[in-house]
Amino acid sequence: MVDVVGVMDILKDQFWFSAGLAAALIGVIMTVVAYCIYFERKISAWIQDRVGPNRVGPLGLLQPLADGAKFIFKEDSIPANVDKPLFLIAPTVAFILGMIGFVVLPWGGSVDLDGDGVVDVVAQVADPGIGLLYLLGVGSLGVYGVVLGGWASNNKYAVFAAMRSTAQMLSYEIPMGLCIFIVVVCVGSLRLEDIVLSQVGEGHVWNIVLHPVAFFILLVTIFAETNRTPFDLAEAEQELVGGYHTEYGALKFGMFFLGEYAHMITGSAFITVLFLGGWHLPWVPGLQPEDVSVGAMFMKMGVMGLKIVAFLFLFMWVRWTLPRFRFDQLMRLSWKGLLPMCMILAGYAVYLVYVGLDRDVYWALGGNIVLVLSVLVFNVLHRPLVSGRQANMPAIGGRQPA
Amino acid sequence: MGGRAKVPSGVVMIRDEDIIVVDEPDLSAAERLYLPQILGGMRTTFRHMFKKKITVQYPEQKRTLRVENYRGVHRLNRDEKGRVACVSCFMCETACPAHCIHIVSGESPWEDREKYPIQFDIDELRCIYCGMCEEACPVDAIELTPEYHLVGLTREEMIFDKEKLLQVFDRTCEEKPRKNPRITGYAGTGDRPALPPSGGGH
Amino acid sequence: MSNPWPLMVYVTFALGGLAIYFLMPRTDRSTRGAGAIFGVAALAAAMVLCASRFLGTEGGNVFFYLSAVVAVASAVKVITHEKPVYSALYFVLTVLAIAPLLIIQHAEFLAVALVIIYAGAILVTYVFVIMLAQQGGASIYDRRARQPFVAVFGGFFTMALIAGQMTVLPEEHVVQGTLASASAERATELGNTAMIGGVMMTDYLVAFEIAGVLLLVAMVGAIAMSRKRVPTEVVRASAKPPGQIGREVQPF
Amino acid sequence: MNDIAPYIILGALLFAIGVVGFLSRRNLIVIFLSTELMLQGVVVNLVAMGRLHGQLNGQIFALFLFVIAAVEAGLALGLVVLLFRRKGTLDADRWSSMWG
Repeated sequence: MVDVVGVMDILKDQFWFSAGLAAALIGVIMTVVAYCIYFERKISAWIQDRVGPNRVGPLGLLQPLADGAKFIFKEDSIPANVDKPLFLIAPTVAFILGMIGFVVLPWGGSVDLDGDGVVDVVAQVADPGIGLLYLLGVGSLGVYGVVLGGWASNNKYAVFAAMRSTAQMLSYEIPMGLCIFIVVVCVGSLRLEDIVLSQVGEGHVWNIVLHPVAFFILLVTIFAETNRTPFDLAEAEQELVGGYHTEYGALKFGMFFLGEYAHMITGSAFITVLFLGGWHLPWVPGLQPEDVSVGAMFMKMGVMGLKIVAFLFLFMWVRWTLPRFRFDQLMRLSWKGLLPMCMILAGYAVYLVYVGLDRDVYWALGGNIVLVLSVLVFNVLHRPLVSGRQANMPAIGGRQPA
Repeated sequence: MGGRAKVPSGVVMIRDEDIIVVDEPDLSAAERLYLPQILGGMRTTFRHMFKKKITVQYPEQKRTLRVENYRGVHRLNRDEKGRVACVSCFMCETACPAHCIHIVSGESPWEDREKYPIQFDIDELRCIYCGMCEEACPVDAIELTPEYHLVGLTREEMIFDKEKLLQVFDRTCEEKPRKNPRITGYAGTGDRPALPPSGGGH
Repeated sequence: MSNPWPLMVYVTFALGGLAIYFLMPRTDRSTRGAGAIFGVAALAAAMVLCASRFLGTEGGNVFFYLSAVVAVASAVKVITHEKPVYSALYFVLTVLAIAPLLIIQHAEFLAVALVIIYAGAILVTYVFVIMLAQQGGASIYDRRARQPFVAVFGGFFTMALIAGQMTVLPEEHVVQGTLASASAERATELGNTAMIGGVMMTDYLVAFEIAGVLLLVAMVGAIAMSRKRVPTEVVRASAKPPGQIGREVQPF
Repeated sequence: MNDIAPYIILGALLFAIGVVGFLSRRNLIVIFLSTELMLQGVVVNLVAMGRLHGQLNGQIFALFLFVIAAVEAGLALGLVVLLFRRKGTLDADRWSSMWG
């Protein structure tokens, strides 16, 4: 028998609690990532009126195990003339950068483990004052996995993919940063737990109600940052064979794969914390910051997980619906579409904070609506944000069909 | 050199007046914003998620085939007396575009024909299942069956000899009876009536 | 000279200089071993130097040594590696090793800003340009350094003098940690970011605006520069000498 | 007692390494990387000295250094790309004459 009281005493120390949470998170997230691949295939199948993987285990639920075994036991070949050290490091970098973002995410708020009314620990692996910037930094490093893999492969298609990916990530980091800036300005803190708490409680609403446009733009940029369709130009099969991982196989390809899904989970959790109240649901007892019991912690973790899963579903749904952007459209969307909108929004948010109306739903939401309407009007009057034709091409003047 | 570049024979030049230049249609305001279109697309895919799946779960479920013209594994037909119907005329071997049929003929032990196949091999891995052999056969002795479950562990195993092809007939003659057993004329007066040429039941 | 400190600093820097001298790329690779030995010796000497001044009080000692060793070693790799891509990537490692050093000193915001700006933006741009300009391995001009001895002497001699003299402070001039710990307390109370923001928006407002204008000008300049087309004749006239560009592919 | 001497030594080492790289490498891109390395040494020193005085000015200066570094990277790399297009090489020695 494990001495429950003794374990509780150890867990009351934040360090050991964090260690336990980190260990649990690694296990859970590896499982979720593996099942993401399963559900990606399932959802693609459902959308295409198919059934999807259903052979390994009941409903195909053991498919991730089979996939994993396949990745491990396949021949691990290294092509001639690749840059060997970088070729080996690249998948590791992609995978690790996908995984280390989880440590700062707030999973369940404050917890009182022994029920004596005193908050013992925070259900978070680490709670730095700069958690948001940490996530941003990890995200901005994410491009290295793609770049190294593409460059080291000594394959021109892989290099194209790497260069596309670099330009894409640099471009979309700017609107992303501005969207985050809007939240930070309103909340006044970079701690993720503070950001959650600011959306919780009497008279507070989730940030998505205040700044829906920023939420939407952040969603778009996360699609771009995680290299998901419609922004998956780094692995455009029709143009670039397999993109940056053309030369990769077996376990190394598997790590790229897992890294992409881990990145998606981080992105979903990120947007959940920033705009959807993290572990909070309004009017549900047990999901309020005052509830600090262990049961409430698990409920909060469950709610957070459900929100993340909803976003993952959205990622997959969009992937199997939308076609890919062309590269000039991608760039124009970022620089001429999202960036000006973000700058206007950021300026407006700063103004609201200055006059003290940043928590006022009517003002914040009203400004957003006005912005969307003006963009609509502008769009009707002027050249579209994303056009079907390249901007600099001469107009086609030709004979019409006889 | 001067003059017109010589056009190689066989190359069709596209004349200017044949080229049709088409301008892209202008997008409407809603289309330019992209979002309504995206949402429409997502609605479509979402609806498809709950539609009836059209996939056939193969080993458990099987598609119903049109047995009269499905082109699967070959068989060598037997006549009424259970002998191989082939008269070893080499028409099928000649007609085969993939050269997968190999016949060794010998003098027939039976009175109603001169030759019969001592050996009759079909390489099922080489075959392209075009059905030319069936068309070519003057006595309708070789036919393609609706059997498509064709697997093997070695290449040798996939070369079907006479016995194996006759076994295929035994397996499938219920499902797809022989098209016209009387066509050859040598069969004499069998007690089975001729079947209509369109063939079979299911 | 009674105080042995400056001498110790000079010896450390001399060892480091020798290490770099022997590690610099040159046609003869046999000096690498000597360079590595000198490098390890220099790092050991530097660690002894640091240990004599820490006096075992700082909580971040282990992290300091780890990060500092990684930072210096990868910095050496930046300037001695023959392939520019590796140089850039080792620079990323340097940046990632310096970030913990800033965190130890309660400069969290700066640490993350360093990672985001340097590793996430600047170095990505470098890697991008290297991929554009120099696909493949080391070229001739990467394999041979230009007058490494003079460079090493100039760099390390100057810095040894400055560092040696700058850190010889009489005991009473060393701030006894009061201000530093006070700043740490304030930082935990208010948050490093908020404090930096406060100072930046009050005392340094003009400088902040000027920095913004500088960035804008740089952006306009970079765009104007890179949009310029080079006439094809110029490119043709400067035909590349054979063997300088491009990867040397080993025959199978 | 918190002493900043180790940080100054570290900063000086980084700066010295940067100087050596700047003076003796011939690849334009590596030369610019070396200048960034020098800036890193300066950042370490600035933060340490700011802590010594219990002020934030050092950190603010370091932030401005980042701005300079970003500006330098943008302009310098733009120049490098332009130069590379003209001569097809990154060798700084081939640009010793100013009319290229």
